[in-house]
Amino acid sequence: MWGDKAIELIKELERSSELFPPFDDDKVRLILEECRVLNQFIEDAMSSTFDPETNNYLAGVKARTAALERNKRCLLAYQWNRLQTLKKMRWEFGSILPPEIKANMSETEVQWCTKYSKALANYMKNIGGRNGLNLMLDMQPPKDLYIEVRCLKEYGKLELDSGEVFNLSENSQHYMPRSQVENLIRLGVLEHINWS
Amino acid sequence: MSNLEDMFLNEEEDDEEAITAKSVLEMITDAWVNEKLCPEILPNKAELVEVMMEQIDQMEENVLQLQKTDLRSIIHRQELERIRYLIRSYLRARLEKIEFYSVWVFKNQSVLSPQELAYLKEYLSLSVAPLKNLCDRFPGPAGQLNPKQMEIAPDLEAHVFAKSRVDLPDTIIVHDGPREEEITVTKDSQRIVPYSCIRQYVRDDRIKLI
Amino acid sequence: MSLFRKRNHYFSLTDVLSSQERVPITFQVAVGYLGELDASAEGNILAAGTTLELPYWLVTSLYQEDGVGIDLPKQYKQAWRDILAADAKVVNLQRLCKYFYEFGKLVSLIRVRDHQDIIDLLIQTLVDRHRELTNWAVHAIKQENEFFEKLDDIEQELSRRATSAELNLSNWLQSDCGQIRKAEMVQAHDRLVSSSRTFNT
Amino acid sequence: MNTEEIEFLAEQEEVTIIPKFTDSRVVHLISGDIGPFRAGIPCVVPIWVAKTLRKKHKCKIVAPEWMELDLLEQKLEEEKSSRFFTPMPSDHYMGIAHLLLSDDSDIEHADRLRLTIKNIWDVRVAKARASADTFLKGGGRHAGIDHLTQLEICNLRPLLLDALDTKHQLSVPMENMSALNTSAASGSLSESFSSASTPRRSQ
Repeated sequence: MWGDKAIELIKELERSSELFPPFDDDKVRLILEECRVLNQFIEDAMSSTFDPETNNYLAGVKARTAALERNKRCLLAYQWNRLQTLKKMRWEFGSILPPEIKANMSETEVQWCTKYSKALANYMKNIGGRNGLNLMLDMQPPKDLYIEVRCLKEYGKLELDSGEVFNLSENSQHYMPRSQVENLIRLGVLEHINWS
Repeated sequence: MSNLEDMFLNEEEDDEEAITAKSVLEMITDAWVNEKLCPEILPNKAELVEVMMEQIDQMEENVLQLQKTDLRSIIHRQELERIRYLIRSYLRARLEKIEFYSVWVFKNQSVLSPQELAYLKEYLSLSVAPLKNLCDRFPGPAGQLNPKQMEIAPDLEAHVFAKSRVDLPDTIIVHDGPREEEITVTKDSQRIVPYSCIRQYVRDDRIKLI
Repeated sequence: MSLFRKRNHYFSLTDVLSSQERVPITFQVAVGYLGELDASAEGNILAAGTTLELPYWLVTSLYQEDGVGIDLPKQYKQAWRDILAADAKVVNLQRLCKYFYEFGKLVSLIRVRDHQDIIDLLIQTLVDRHRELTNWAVHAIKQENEFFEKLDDIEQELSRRATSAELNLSNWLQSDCGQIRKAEMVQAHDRLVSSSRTFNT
Repeated sequence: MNTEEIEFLAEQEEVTIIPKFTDSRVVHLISGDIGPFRAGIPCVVPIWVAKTLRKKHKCKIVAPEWMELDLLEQKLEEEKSSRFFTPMPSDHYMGIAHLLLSDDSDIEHADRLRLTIKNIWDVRVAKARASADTFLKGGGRHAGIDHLTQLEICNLRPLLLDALDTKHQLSVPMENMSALNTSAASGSLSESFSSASTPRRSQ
């Protein structure tokens, strides 16, 4: 039935247990093929003679037009919702996405991510006085200036704005400025411990 | 520069009318809460944010003069972090709406700051591209993006919790199907109302969202 | 963002899915070029008297044609109206129709004479079930999912929102709030990656 | 808004402390001046400052006037017996209680105070939920909610507003729901047909 593949595409996205399922180019192509057939009918009908008795194609054209619009809506909704997810990921993972997720992106989506990052960077550079304002920080209201953290995975050296260097080795614990480790906590490198 | 800035810089000369850093901070705090709770994006407060960011930069320099362990330094730095959070969270709340309602906001762009407008334009063009790519692969007349369809408008009929800062001179009118109800709004009164019927008052800061 | 706005726009998955629900449609006269819609049709003509259940979006393109009539989907007919009026709380809406409210609203648009009855049914059902939903959502943390699974899609989202506000509050009351946490998606990703590793070994 | 954000607002409320140190200089914060501090002499600061000073053992925090057992128990009774929400001593009573009445609080009877305040909260929230339900059942699109505090509203918001919005949207004639998908979008084609052929049955 018309539109069945399109709705499968939408359900795939809705039901996926993955954060970002692979772009289903095969299905997209099948849907576009269906559209081609639908459109062909409409074009043929428009150029043939209309006879209310023997050649009444009106209902057929209307239904196919609806199916074309439906397929288009599903395809666009598929892409749009994937972009929304990518956007959210940019805010949560930062500019470097995990390889498992990158592998599922289409070429267009890879490019989109780069452009989105650039647009954000441009905006953040131009707000908040001299140095710009990084909106990716302070995702929660701040409490203390310094916090205790435990390192969950080997990270290596981290140099603070002050020039002080910390060696973040697995299971090491540190007392560090909140503003400079918030990102690493959100990424799961550090864990915030003994908060109050 | 803006009037606001003039007033701000002249604060010592004219105490009565002066806008102090403290009151700017209060206005930003209110703007933050409103923006978080409002279905649509509100007129920007970029002037206030700019003034406050200058204050922050200045204060940051002053704090550098103090010993890091000095109690005063700690309190100042903590305050700077709090204000920076406030501004970031406020601008993020706006950014989220700018992105989601992009087409609609573009048509109502007077509420944006120049930087926000520049961002919106960039965002619109980069977001349309992948959708347009798909449409280009479409046969026939359906292969066009319909801007009307792409437009997501904020739900102005959404209900909100509101508190009035003043006695409103006029009653507000709540439409409920064929019925119309008039409400007199007094200072500090709180209600649940559809956003649409207090919209103008939220935009001009006579009513705040809670 | 209001729940309504989140779920109702051109790109919304829930809106796409609710307009996929099926409506009974009858062709009293033979219609050409629509044979594809009926597996048992001969050639491309839909025979007079054919009754099909077609997706809503397709029905809207045909229902105003001469000789075409639509029927109410069963969940909005008198029998179900009576059941819902008697005790809406016990009905498994998820099973009856996953998008009971949103699809109902759509159907009301193409059944002008039933319009008000359907709207009244939807509103009454929503209101009748709301108290229960509230109670459940507020105590969801310690309950099993049996109730949740009986909710229609919008009710589920409503109660998820309420539950998460309640959880946010109870965490705060237990002073569990000042902690800076791993980002939501990072957490979900790490969980997926680690579970797939366990699976592979 | 979530609980943490409302707590952030509560932290800006003022509280009296008794400093354990002396510093005659005024601290010019952007949010207003604080100090000078004299050991043993009460002074008023924002709660976030009080918390920081206290962590460094530089002060004791004094309970706000309203944070008094007898008063609060009276308030609890009043709240129970009133059909409406009674005015609270502070718009951030719950947040302030939470911030000041931690386990190692300076304030006497912290446990009992906390419990009483939680009881008041519970009575109010139960009342709010019940009236939300009545409101939803009764119809109408507006209601007075004087004296409800921000945190209470925050708790009520998803339960009430989402349901109210949904109910309203079900009842209004649809202009913008997914009609987009079909008739409106295919309008261009079908319109070109309507003039050429069979009259369409009107609704």
